[in-house]
Amino acid sequence: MDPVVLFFLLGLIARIAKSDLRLPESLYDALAIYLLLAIGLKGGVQLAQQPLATVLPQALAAIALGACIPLLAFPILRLKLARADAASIAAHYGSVSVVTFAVATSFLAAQSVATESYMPLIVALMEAPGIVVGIVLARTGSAQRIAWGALAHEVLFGKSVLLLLGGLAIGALIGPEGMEPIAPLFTDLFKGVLALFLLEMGLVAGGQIGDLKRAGPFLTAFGVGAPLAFGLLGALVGHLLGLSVGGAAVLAALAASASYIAAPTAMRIAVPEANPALSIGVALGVTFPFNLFVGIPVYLHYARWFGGS
Amino acid sequence: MDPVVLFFLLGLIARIAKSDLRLPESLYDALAIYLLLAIGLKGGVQLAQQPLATVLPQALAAIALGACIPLLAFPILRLKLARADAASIAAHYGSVSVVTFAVATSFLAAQSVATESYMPLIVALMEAPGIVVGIVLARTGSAQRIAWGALAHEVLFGKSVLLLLGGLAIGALIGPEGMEPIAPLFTDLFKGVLALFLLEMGLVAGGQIGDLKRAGPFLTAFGVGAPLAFGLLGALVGHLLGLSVGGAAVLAALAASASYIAAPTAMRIAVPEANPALSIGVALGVTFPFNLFVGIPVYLHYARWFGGS
Amino acid sequence: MDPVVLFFLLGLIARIAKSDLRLPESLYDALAIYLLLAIGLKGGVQLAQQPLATVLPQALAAIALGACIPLLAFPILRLKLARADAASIAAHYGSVSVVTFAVATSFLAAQSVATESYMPLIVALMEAPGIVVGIVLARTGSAQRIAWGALAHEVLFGKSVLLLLGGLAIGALIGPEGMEPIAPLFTDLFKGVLALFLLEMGLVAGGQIGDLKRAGPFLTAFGVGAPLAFGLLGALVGHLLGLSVGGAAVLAALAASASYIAAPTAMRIAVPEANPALSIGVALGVTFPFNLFVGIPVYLHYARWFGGS
Amino acid sequence: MQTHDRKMLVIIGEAALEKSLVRDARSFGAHGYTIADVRGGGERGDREARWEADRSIEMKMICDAAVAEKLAQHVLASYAPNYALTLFTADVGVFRPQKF
Amino acid sequence: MQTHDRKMLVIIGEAALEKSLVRDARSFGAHGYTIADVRGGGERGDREARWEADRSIEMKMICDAAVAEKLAQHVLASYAPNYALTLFTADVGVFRPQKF
Amino acid sequence: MQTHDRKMLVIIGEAALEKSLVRDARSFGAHGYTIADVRGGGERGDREARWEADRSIEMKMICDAAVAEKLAQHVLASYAPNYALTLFTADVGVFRPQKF
Ligand SMILES: Nc1ncnc2c1ncn2[C@@H]1O[C@H](COP(=O)(O)O)[C@@H](O)[C@H]1O
Ligand SMILES: Nc1ncnc2c1ncn2[C@@H]1O[C@H](COP(=O)(O)O)[C@@H](O)[C@H]1O
Ligand SMILES: Nc1ncnc2c1ncn2[C@@H]1O[C@H](COP(=O)(O)O)[C@@H](O)[C@H]1O
Ligand code: NA
Ligand code: NA
Ligand code: NA
Repeated sequence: MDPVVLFFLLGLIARIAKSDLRLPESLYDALAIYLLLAIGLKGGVQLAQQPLATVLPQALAAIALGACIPLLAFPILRLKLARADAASIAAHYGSVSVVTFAVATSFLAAQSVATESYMPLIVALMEAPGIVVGIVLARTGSAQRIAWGALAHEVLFGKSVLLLLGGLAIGALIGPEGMEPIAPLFTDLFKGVLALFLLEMGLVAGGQIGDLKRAGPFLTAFGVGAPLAFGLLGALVGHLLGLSVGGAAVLAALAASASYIAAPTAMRIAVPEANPALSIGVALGVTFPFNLFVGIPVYLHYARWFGGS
Repeated sequence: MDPVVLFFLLGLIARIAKSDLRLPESLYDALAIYLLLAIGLKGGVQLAQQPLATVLPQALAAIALGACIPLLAFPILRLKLARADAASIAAHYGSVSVVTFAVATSFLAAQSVATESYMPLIVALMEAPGIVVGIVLARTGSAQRIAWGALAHEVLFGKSVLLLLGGLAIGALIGPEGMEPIAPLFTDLFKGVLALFLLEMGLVAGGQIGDLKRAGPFLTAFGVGAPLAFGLLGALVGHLLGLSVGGAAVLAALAASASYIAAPTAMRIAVPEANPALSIGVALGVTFPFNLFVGIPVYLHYARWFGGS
Repeated sequence: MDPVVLFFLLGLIARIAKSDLRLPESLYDALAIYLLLAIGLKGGVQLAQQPLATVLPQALAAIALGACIPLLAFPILRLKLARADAASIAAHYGSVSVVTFAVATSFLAAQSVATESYMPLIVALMEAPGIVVGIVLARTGSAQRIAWGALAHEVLFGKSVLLLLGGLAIGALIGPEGMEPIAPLFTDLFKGVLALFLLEMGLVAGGQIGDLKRAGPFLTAFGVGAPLAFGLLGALVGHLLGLSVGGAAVLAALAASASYIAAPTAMRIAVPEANPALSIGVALGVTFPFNLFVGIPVYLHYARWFGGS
Repeated sequence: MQTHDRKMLVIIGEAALEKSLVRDARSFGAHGYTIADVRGGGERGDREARWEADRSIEMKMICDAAVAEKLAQHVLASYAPNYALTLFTADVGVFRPQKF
Repeated sequence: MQTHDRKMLVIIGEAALEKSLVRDARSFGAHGYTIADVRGGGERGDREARWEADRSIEMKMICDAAVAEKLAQHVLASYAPNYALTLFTADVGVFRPQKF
Repeated sequence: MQTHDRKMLVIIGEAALEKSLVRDARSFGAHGYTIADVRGGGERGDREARWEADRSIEMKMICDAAVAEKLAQHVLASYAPNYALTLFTADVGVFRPQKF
């Protein structure tokens, strides 16, 4: 477990104890923008040193993985939930959590497990496909049409994809020397900012507990079972793609994670009849902390297991 | 005098000159959260290397000191002020100013005067007792009852105590190695952020001058005399506890300082009939700058004097 | 071209593509405050090591240059624009863009071209004269009187002048050793923060495109021609003052730049009948990006040309 | 100085609706709108504005009674079933009748 | 579409009151509330929202006249003597009468 | 509890006007004012509050009808020709008539 995870715990305790601690809204936004940009930049600098074509198979596989996960999640969720809710939750799990990615990467670094340099690109690519599939699932067999144009725009120019891809492009263009003068902000501070953001995530997650109780045990169980299952799938795909043990573990963590930046915004507009308290409650109230405290080490086990080491 | 104090002066000048310089509200909040957390973390890392039980006597003495100060201040303030106002001001002086602590610590470091590693714990412990005593003083002999439950909650889970104690706990758990990756944010930037926060404090303090004029010479004199007297008491207590010269100087500065984060919030709710312009005016408009510019070096003299060096 | 300029491009693309990326208002304010203060501090530390009197001729010349530029710009702008609009735009070009200064400085540093240490003082001095002249131009031959008192206050205690001069003064007082503990914030992070601010400037500039289209080709041409011409003048003045090639290039960039912090605020109050969409559109939508991408290297050429190297 | 009667339609709801509401306001003929960031609570629970999904806005439009009525009807039909939303109208007086 | 008459009670006051006012609103039967951060000035001087002690909020509740009246009375009695506070009511029209 | 009729004058406009509007409100006899940061759009285009020049405020004053009228007249004459600006009045009821 990474030390930064303790900040999440502090936030969670503060919220549950009804402390008056509250991070300013604009700080939340600023930290999120920083993290997305910094992850992109770091990945871009590394991508610059590598022919892009070699990454193509992994890129396509990641997109396919993100698109498949909702298809797997949906029928299970339909056992208990309305179509819109099942589709919306499935979309959250198809997309990825950038903070989970950051914590996983830093956990692996602390364990001296190397990962492929292009993983931030994979994050950017896995943001959207799950969301698109989730929306299609919600609308299948319904009279409502999908606004494909608006959806494509949202997917390509939504804040998180834009910052990740923008950071990647800038990082690739400026390379390691260009990165140097901005590294004190975007590299050295990264871990500390991640800690602060996890404090805020704890405060937010603590507010989901009530919704979660109303949602009942089925959804809570899903919030634990889904990451374990999708993490296994992610590790397997990573192994089949020939990723290193570290890379497979990261892909597992991505598959196991549920989005709470891009997906909630997109689903609220595209599938308004889905109850956001359910999807956000399980993604942020169960799966996110589960991944932080339990999941990430498990995914490394998965990867080692497939990797035969 | 520490260079960062010049930032306070700049803010003060800007406000008095009616400049349009204004730091965003959320920046004020963000900087305050950062400072509290960073102070806690630093203290926690150092605490980790020391058996907690050895600190117990100092901890209890600090709590007692914080509780005594309002009892000393109250009768003097009563000479001219209504009960509620006297009690509220007494509470502000019983509690502590975290920024005064930070400036004192950095002043001592610049003078190469060592201080005990557990002083941040002392800060956290001294936040609340003075406030509780102040509220009791306000309500003694009055029909209004004290909401002890709400008060206890406020004291334990108020923003500043929570962040200080939370930081301490995290620091103690992660230790020096765990601190390393987040040190660029929480250690290296500390002094610069303190400078920015002092700029903001100058802007705020400059706005208190009008209130202060209305409050008259008695309160202004109190704002200078109280820190000198309580600082002496703090240095004496520190000496009797066997603290180093640096530690006694810090305890003196804490005793001499008046709270403007925790106390104003708490008193506004618990003793609403007290006029906040009086307590904030004297704490922020007189005692805070007095400590920055004059008091802190004096408290080091006190400590040296008792320490016999 | 400096790598940080790519962040401007990213912001511009995001805005033009109608991305939902939006930096919080208070982040914009915080970054601007930081940049002004950091530039002032850096300059002040360097000024401390140099007798102030030796800078006097350059200081006076910079003030004169700032005051002359609107007089040159005004008759050209009057060809097509109303008096108030022409005067307001002239004022923007008479004043300076602090971010253009920062990018120019960092470009020169990357090219290993040395600049005079007192250039930040020149920036502070060149903020206001052009604005004052612009206001006088707007009011000449009009019944409306100029509120000289309010104007002087605005000029001396306006946010940007106050932070630049305040930073300079603090930097000069604390010197290199005093700067050391706050350098991780104010020096090391500078380039990264500049990159973030450029991202925000790109988002803002992208919003000016519509206004610009309405303004027509005359103003767009002015936005390119003016910096080229005033940059030449600046380089010449720098050469005549005996500045180094780097110093002359910076003075050229300052002359060529148009203010978008101090000037818009001042003109909105002092010359309300001027349409801010025109002045901000051309300053931020044309000249600012032109300087970033094309102008700054050109001004170095100018300076080299005059310098005979 | 005489004032002219107009309606002010106020919509309080999830921040996610901002873009759509502005589009609707324009297409139904409102000449302008003003938006503030707010927090609050109602039937659908508390919205404390701590993060994106939790933010609310208050939008007000001054317009003639017919526009207010049609816009309100559209908003009620389109968004009220699925979004946290409050709508009300008030009578206001304006000084420049052609502007609203 | 018909609107139904309700009262809007607006309370402008120190941010320190937020928790108490929300609690009071609920206990007096308001079905919801909306809060915005504001700054201002009045009898008790200027409140510029520069830092914690200096912040103000504006809270509005739409409710029936009886609830508004009782809540206003309580707020006036409990807080007006000691806090910077402004209270007023306005007539508003709502579309879903059961909601307020 | 009885309420007393007053006027609320609301001014929505460019943030650059804040200082002047506060000064005017005082000199025309308003006993107080409240300001919120807003964004919006109207005749003079959209004002999205992304940076300084793009910010708007909403200022409200509760006062008697005569003060509201004179203040409105002054604001319309002084600022409306050159600034993005919206003005309106509404009837409100206050509980402490001497305060407004
Ligand atoms: N009675 C009310 N008075 C004022 N604001 C309300 C009221 N009811 C709801 N709201 C606001 O409207 C939002 C959505 O309301 P609801 O759909 O009832 O959850 C809430 O978050 C509040 O900001
Ligand atoms: N006449 C008024 N019109 C609008 N807002 C007011 C008025 N008087 C007071 N306020 C607001 O109410 C707060 C408290 O008022 P007071 O108790 O008079 O200081 C002020 O800070 C203003 O935000
Ligand atoms: N009809 C309207 N309803 C509500 N707010 C408006 C309206 N018209 C204008 N506004 C606000 O007033 C500001 C200035 O309006 P304008 O001068 O028409 O551009 C806008 O930015 C809006 O915030
Ligand atoms: Na996933
Ligand atoms: Na004290
Ligand atoms: Na210029």
